[in-house]
Amino acid sequence: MTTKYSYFPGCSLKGIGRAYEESLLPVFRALDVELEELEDWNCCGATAYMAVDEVKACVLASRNLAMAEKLGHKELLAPCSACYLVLNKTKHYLEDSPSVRGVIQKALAEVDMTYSGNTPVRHPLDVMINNVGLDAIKKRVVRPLTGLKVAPYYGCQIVRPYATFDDQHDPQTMDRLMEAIGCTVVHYPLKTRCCGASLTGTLPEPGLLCSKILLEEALKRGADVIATVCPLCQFNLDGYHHNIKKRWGDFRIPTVYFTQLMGLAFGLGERELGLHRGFIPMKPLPALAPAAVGT
Amino acid sequence: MSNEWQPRIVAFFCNWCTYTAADLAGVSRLKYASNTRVIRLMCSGRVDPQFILDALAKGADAVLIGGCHPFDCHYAEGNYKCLRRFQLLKRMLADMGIEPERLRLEWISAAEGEKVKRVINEMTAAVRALGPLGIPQKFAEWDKEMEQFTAHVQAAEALKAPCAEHAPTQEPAHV
Amino acid sequence: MDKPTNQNIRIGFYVCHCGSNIAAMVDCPAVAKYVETLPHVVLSRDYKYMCSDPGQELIQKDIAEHKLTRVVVASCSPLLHEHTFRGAVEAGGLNPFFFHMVNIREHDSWVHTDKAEATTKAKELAHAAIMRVAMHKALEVKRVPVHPDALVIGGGIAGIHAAMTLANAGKKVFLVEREPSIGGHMAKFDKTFPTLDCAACILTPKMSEAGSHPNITLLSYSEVTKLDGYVGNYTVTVKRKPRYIIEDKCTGCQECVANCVYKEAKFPDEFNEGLGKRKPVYIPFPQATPQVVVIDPKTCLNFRNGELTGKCKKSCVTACGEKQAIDFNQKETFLELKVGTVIVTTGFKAFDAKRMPQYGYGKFPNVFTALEIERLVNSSGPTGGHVVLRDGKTEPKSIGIIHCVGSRDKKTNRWCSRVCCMYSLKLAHLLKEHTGAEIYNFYIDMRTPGKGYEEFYDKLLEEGVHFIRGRVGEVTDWAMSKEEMEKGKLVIRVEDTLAGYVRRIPFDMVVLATGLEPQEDAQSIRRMLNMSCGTEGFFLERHPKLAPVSTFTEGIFLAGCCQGPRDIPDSVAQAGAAAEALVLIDKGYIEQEPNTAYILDDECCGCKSCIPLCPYTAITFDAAKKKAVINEALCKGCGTCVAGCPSGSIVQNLFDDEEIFSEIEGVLAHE
Amino acid sequence: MKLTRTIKYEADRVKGFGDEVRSVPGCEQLQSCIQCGTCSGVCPLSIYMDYSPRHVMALVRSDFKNEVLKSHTIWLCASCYHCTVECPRQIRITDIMYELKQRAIQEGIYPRHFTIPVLAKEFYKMVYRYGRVTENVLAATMFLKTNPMEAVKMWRLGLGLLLRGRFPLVLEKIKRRDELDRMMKVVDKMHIDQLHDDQKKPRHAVAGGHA
Repeated sequence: MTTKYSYFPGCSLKGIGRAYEESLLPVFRALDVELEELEDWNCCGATAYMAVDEVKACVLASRNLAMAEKLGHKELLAPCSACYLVLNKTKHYLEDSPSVRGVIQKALAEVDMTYSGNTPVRHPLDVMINNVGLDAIKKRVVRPLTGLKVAPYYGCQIVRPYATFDDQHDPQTMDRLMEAIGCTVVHYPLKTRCCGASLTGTLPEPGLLCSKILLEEALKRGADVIATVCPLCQFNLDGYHHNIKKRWGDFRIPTVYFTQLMGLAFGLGERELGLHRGFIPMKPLPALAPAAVGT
Repeated sequence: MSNEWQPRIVAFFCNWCTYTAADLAGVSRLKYASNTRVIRLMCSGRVDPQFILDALAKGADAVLIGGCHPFDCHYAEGNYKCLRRFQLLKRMLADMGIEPERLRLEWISAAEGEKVKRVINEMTAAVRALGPLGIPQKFAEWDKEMEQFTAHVQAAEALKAPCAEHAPTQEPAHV
Repeated sequence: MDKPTNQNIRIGFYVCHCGSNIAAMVDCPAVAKYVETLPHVVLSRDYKYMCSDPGQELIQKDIAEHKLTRVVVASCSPLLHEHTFRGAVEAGGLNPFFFHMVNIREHDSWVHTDKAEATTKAKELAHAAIMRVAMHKALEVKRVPVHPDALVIGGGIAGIHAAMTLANAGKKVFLVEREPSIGGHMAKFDKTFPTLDCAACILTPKMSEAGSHPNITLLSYSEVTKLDGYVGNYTVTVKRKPRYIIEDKCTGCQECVANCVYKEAKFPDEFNEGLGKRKPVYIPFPQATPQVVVIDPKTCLNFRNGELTGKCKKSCVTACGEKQAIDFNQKETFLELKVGTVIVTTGFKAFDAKRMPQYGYGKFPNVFTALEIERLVNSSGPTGGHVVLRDGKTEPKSIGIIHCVGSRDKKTNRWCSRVCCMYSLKLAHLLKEHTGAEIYNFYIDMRTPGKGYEEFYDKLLEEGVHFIRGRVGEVTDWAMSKEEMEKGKLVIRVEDTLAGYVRRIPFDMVVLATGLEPQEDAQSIRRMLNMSCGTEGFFLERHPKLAPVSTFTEGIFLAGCCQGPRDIPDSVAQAGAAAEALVLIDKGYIEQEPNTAYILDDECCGCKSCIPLCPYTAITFDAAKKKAVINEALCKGCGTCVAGCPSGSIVQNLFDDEEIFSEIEGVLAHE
Repeated sequence: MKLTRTIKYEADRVKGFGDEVRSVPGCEQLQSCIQCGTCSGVCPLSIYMDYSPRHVMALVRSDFKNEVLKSHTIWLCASCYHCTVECPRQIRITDIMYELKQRAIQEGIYPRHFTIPVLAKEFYKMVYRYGRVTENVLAATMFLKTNPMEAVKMWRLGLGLLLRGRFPLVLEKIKRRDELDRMMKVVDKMHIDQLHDDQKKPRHAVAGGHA
């Protein structure tokens, strides 16, 4: 039976993070989960916006939440970590702060919208593990990624500050998911360390160092690939290789979305999954080479 | 003190937990609304529903009962007995048209001075929003209505009297 | 002014300023003036300190001069001074129960901010008391005899000291300990701060003295499961867990241990925090008291899932020989004791370091807890005092000690555990002495308030131990690329708040100074003994300053860490609290509030509704008279039956209906 | 060698600043800070900060407004929430950092040509205009406003993105932009001082005010 979720892609998934959406949709389809994109969604109000006006950021997010509630599916899926956090944070503010709640409700009323707080915001990783289930995922695997050593990288904002579906210090959901599709998970102590986020674009030195530490440690732990859940993390780890090399040396390791790896295991094609959009390509895996080529 | 109307809340606190908690709130210098008057009992099980009705009848706007947490009653299970009576009484008060916010039962342990503050503040705000219960005034009004009615009937009787020789004798209208 | 006067009811009213505690927020003269107008009041005064001697004498003088028959004092909480004023009233020649107290400090002046409101409240509360006291009746204080024997629950240093104090005074004491040996946490320590006395040297003589004292019945490997009866006369049920050894027959020769079919000890040893190994039959530590072995059915071959299988060849029985001390058929037994007083010394539990995953305990082998280090530095410990890493051979060259693990943290325990700073200093000293390693202490605030403690800190500073003021962010096992020193080490990342740098420091060994928290089963003990707990779960004393070892139940006392974290000297000092139990035993009786209930025979219709309401089975039914009867000795005065009686024929002394109704009327009378 | 006096006089404090920050929803716990340094200990970016997060808490509490708002620290915070999660006093440090950033933008006292606040403002404006963000355009705008040379240096990355189809050439926008406009006007009208306390300045119309 098909399950339906409302889907909030967020700006990045239409731009630098296109490959995330390109792999997310078919993987969910393969698992009989349908995602219905919110009509006319707007920016979630993420990090940079919050630095200007936190209340307005919450108002922005609330418009999306209100539209999701109206759409009628029980839950809203937000794949980008920043969107996931801001939408959840807004929900918390609505519950905890009467003053913020007052402003949001007034602003929504202005455009004939309401939000009663009933639509939970979920991350695809959470849904994969807790709703779809590892068994269903294993059943769908046609080409186990045996031998592929993955460093699971969760980043910050899906476990902090609201650890809703995984442990805050040592999250395990992606580890289990990667094992389910046949990968070998390497011990990666930096799995929740910050990637540098938007700093990489604004203040290269500290931002790049954050990314470099992550890449270096993944290589040291013998990983072939880093799996991420966030478009910004993916961009930081994948896009700045050249800049990092200039400063600290060559730390070349591909970073892909966890959905791309799942797609590969499900037998989907590399192009179909947007794997060609990465700067550092994944080495072709012997196990999947014959099928992957030419699709 | 402002001249606006102040709610009056009568509280029955058990000696071991809630009264001690209120003492703790004092020792910790927590600040809360001054509308509650505490009557100390040994156990919340001693709270006779009549106390509550009496308090409301004598002008209280609300009644608060504080007892030990379940399993923690100094007398093993007095708090359960209190809870049972409370549930029944709550239904009865609802039938009488008294808002449920006017009667509250809280389990407050000796360590929860903070909770005493919270509960009293919440309750004061809730009762303030409801406005006065005013049962004594209502009693007075009813008495007045009765008197007027009696007077009215008597006046009518007096008028009828000359030609009412054969009318059946009437009971006096006093209640 | 005309007000009802009654020759028999002449009330004197006193409002106390309590210095400025009350007077600053309540207009005391105005309250006195208001009360003066109330019925039956013949005298109304305000006074600076009512509880002082002159204050009490004032009451006595007024009783005589003004022929007062009732007294009301508006001051602090009755839980604090009701007793004092009743005494004053009695000294003045009145029945002490012709007195009522109004709480205008804890319930009024301390919790309100508007003087007019607080004054109104004080007036209303006083009004209620005036109306109530008019209804008061003369009552007799109940005297309940106290059983002379005492029970001490928990055989740590506090329990041992308390038991010894009582026993030396000639009282019979039952000392119940749930582990196979008494000694508690202190037995595990190597040295004690700040004097660095060897813990065993000062503790073990006390242990064996307690074990052999003629007045002490030591019940080790036992737990108190039930406490029945009433104040001064408790019936205690003690569960004696089967140790499969007949205590009287065992001489502690340990032949059985030597001859166990397991030639090598292979099970984690509890006493050594799992760092050493023991056999299924073992003695917890060399100085264990009683000197009796114990058989662990979980590991003994003769058992399977707790059931006796008889499959082992039982070489231990053979080794024991004629003593015949081993009894595999031993079952759990229950013992009933009669005692009059109870001293609770159940101690603490060390914080579980796994609850702070960022410090890596359980994940990185070379992260240790402080208790583990106590065993490692101990010459009778698993390594003979040789400090090594978890691999059993490498000596650490650098050690980081993290303070406040699990303490001062809203997410775990909010309180300061009081002993960690000092024991961390002690461990730093011992570790340095044993290994010569570089030692770093990471602390938030250094707390050394005790005799000789600051001097000990000084000594450590001079010894060259490093101190970094900063709470450690994380302990990790990854190295920065350029930092050769970090390779293969545990790296601590911390802000050195005094130097002003964030630092990464590599260590061979990390020690977590775990805090103290209540025992896991503290709640069930608390319920069994009818005690209260603070929010943090430690047992609550009657008054933090004036009655720090008493509880709200007469005859039950507290000492040691079960009441809150404290160090050894404080625990022992507090265990002198046993002296308070002594006073009670010697006095021979406990005075009880005469707040029991009784039946008005004429009105009781014999409906029996009250009988199931009483949790103490104090109410019975007199079939001949067809009336309920209350046994005053069993009644504890809760009043639940009074509220439940449909015909209103039960009366509770001190809290009878008319007293409460007049109190209700009183608080609502003022407008 | 240039010497500077580091002493602070009472006049250097902006009295009430700490209380103001504390009155903002989410920042209430500030007062309970025990200066343990856990925040700095876990912060991945504290190594670049002029004041450590702990130090910022102390400065805010002591009303050193100018020092705080001029610091690099608030702009280096990448909102990873590590400090918030680990703080033993449950102070929401990240939220306090946001509040400080907002104030710095409001008062216009951040380092000139400092890219981060410019990015924040441009981000804000872009959302204001189109309802969504198109990252490459945003980045380009930001570099043009701060350091055009840097933009040139980024040619490799831009070209890479373009080749990989990650460089949209049309601006993303929403259809019913008027809805957002009306919602924001409501917020502006409600003035921030209703939200917090009376003394606080209105914080609306940042985009207009500083653009």
